[in-house]
Amino acid sequence: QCGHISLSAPIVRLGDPITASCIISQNCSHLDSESHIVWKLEAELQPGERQQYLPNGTLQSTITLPHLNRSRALLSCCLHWGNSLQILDQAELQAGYPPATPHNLSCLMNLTTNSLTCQWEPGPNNHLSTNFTLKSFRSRGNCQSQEDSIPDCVPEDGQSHCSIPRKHLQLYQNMGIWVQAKNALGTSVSPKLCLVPMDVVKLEPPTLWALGPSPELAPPQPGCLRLRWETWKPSLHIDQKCELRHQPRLGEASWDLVGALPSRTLQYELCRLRPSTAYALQMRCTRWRLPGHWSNWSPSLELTTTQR
Amino acid sequence: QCGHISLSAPIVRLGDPITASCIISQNCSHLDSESHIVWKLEAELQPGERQQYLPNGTLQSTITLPHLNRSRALLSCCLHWGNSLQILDQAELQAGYPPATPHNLSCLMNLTTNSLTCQWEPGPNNHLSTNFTLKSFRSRGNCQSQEDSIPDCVPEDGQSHCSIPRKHLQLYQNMGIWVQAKNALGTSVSPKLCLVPMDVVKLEPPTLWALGPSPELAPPQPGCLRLRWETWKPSLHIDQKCELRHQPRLGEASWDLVGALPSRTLQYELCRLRPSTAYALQMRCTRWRLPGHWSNWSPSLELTTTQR
Amino acid sequence: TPLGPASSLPQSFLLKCLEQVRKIQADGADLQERLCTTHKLCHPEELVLLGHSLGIPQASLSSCSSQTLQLTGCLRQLHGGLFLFQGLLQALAGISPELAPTLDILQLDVTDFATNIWLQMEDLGVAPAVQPTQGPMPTFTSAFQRRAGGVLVASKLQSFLELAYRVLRYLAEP
Repeated sequence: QCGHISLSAPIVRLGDPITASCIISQNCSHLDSESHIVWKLEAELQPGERQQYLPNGTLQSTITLPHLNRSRALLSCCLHWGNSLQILDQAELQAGYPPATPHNLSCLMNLTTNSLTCQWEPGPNNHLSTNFTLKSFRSRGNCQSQEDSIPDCVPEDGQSHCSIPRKHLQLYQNMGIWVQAKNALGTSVSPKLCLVPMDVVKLEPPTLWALGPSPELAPPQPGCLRLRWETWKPSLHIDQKCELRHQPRLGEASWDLVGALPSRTLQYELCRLRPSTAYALQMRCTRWRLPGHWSNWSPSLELTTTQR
Repeated sequence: QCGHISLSAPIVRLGDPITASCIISQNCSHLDSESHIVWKLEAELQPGERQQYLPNGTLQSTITLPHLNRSRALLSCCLHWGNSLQILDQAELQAGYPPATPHNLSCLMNLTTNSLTCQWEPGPNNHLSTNFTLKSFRSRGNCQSQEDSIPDCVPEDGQSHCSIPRKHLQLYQNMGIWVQAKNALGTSVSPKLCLVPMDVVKLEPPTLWALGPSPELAPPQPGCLRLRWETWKPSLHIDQKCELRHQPRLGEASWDLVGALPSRTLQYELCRLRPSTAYALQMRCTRWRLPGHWSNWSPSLELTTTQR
Repeated sequence: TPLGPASSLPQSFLLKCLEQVRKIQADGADLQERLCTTHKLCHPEELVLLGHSLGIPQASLSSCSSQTLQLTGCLRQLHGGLFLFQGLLQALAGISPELAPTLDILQLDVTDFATNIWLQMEDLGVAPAVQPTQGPMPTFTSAFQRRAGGVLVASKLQSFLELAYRVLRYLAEP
């Protein structure tokens, strides 16, 4: 090799010094006592190199850049030759920070994809290629002891979420979950979550339907509305309680809430409303008496109460 | 095995007969002289079976369905047991036709994906799982002799097109190409194409630009328009000739054509048009003097001629 | 038997060759541009010393100069040069993920062009008896050397193609 750069470290912390040495061998055949190695960082010449001839006739130059302030920079080892500056080797300098601690780790059990999806915030850019891995294990108690481990979940490039497939999950057992971030300058781990997949199910809202007039039913009272609802199909096996909120479509009135409703009813009558007024109704549900998250509010069902 | 069906052929031509035999072994332990094997095709009982006891005590029944008219049907071998009919084995019968000859095979060389994309019409549905394969080879002459073969191109499921990647192509040499269709009842091959990839390049239309007024140029004559154009960037290395067509935007006048234009010009003046009239201009190009296909017409460039 | 000047070369062959040269020139320019933007290696003049130590062979087109045009010799040198560049481009494999697709297309187009010339020589009965074999190729021992090699090879290829284009244009003139 005509010229070869070796670095004190391929990657340093941003602002730290970095030392490089370049050795130019005899087979460059153009070496003479006047030969002088010149260093360039990107396009700027760098002063301060120390040059010496080694016993075997090779020429060595060493330079220390006191503060590497760029996350990427190209360092060239050059030699004056004729009236040109010949590049003999180049090295890519990298600088950055160890990974910040990933935070805001949260997980939801998705009943349609049957996977536990966790997301986190990676923290500020550390300028280096950083691998995030979602690690987890199954545990009997409150995640103090590890029963058996679960394969690492590796997110797609640059993504801050990962989904653990159903086959690695025991839906009703505790799991310890955390995120590890690793780059050339270090490793950091997020605080650990301890959760039971079924307790973090992401419920979709129930579906509301208006109840049309029907022979078996007496017409609704003035100021009353008849409707029915059904929880989200993939969650039919989960006992839930629901909340209904309603507000007149026009005007500024706030939502009124009717709590603790069953997760399914064939016919419900909502009364003490203003007659012949258009109302917007929404419902949400949560797993109940077992722990769970509230679903979002359903889209509005618009019904109008009958005249007095 | 309690019961086992064996078929004369797993797949037959639609309407052909099919013979099945079912053997019920001793370990079904409920066999006695009154035992009687019953055949069901989907849900319908099938008469006409011939039953016999084999020397080793197993019971065998054979049935021939004269015309299998369904492309898919489930044949069940059953036994009366108490007052129920017990299913002991099932076989899926399949019927269809040998593949029709694929036709209308055509290919285009795509300069952006750098692949030769061929498409064909598979012919009528033959009710059976049919594999299509695009086969090709390189040839010196007019595809009579095969130089070296090219790996089969297997289209995605159900697709009737396939793309041969650049690395398998010699863009300026003859290639023999055909489609093979194969299913359980036979194989058919399309007529063979013999082509040179570069002669079937799919050119995108050129791009037209209006030439704005500029100090170096005298203003255009009344009834004239100034424009320039450039061929599609990935085809800049291909010598082409182009055609320009124009028509007044309003009214029913048909297109007027200006032929044999160069593939690029920095400035072109189109005259003998009606003054102060809005015109739509379109251009297309083709590889020229070497063989090639015309591109589609470009989108319209709308220009208005100056007053008299 | 040496060939007379243009008389014996089919017009379509010459037009195809010109088209292929223009394509390879475009591929080569694309590679040079990417080497410059991605790796800041923009000037072959800065890499002459390295080129000497790497020992990148030179392709000659002496039989193609207009004064001493010798068609059979010219076609053979054209093929020989392209064959040499095939080897050099192959030696650059692993240049860098960003450049690999460009290098692949360049290599395929150079190989196609070399094949066309060989087949035409065979058709004219002037092809060498034996297919050429690749001589010693430079070994690029680092990512930097492959990129610097890429700059040097691309620049030599452009000069080679410039000469080839001139002689092919001359041969194609009616």
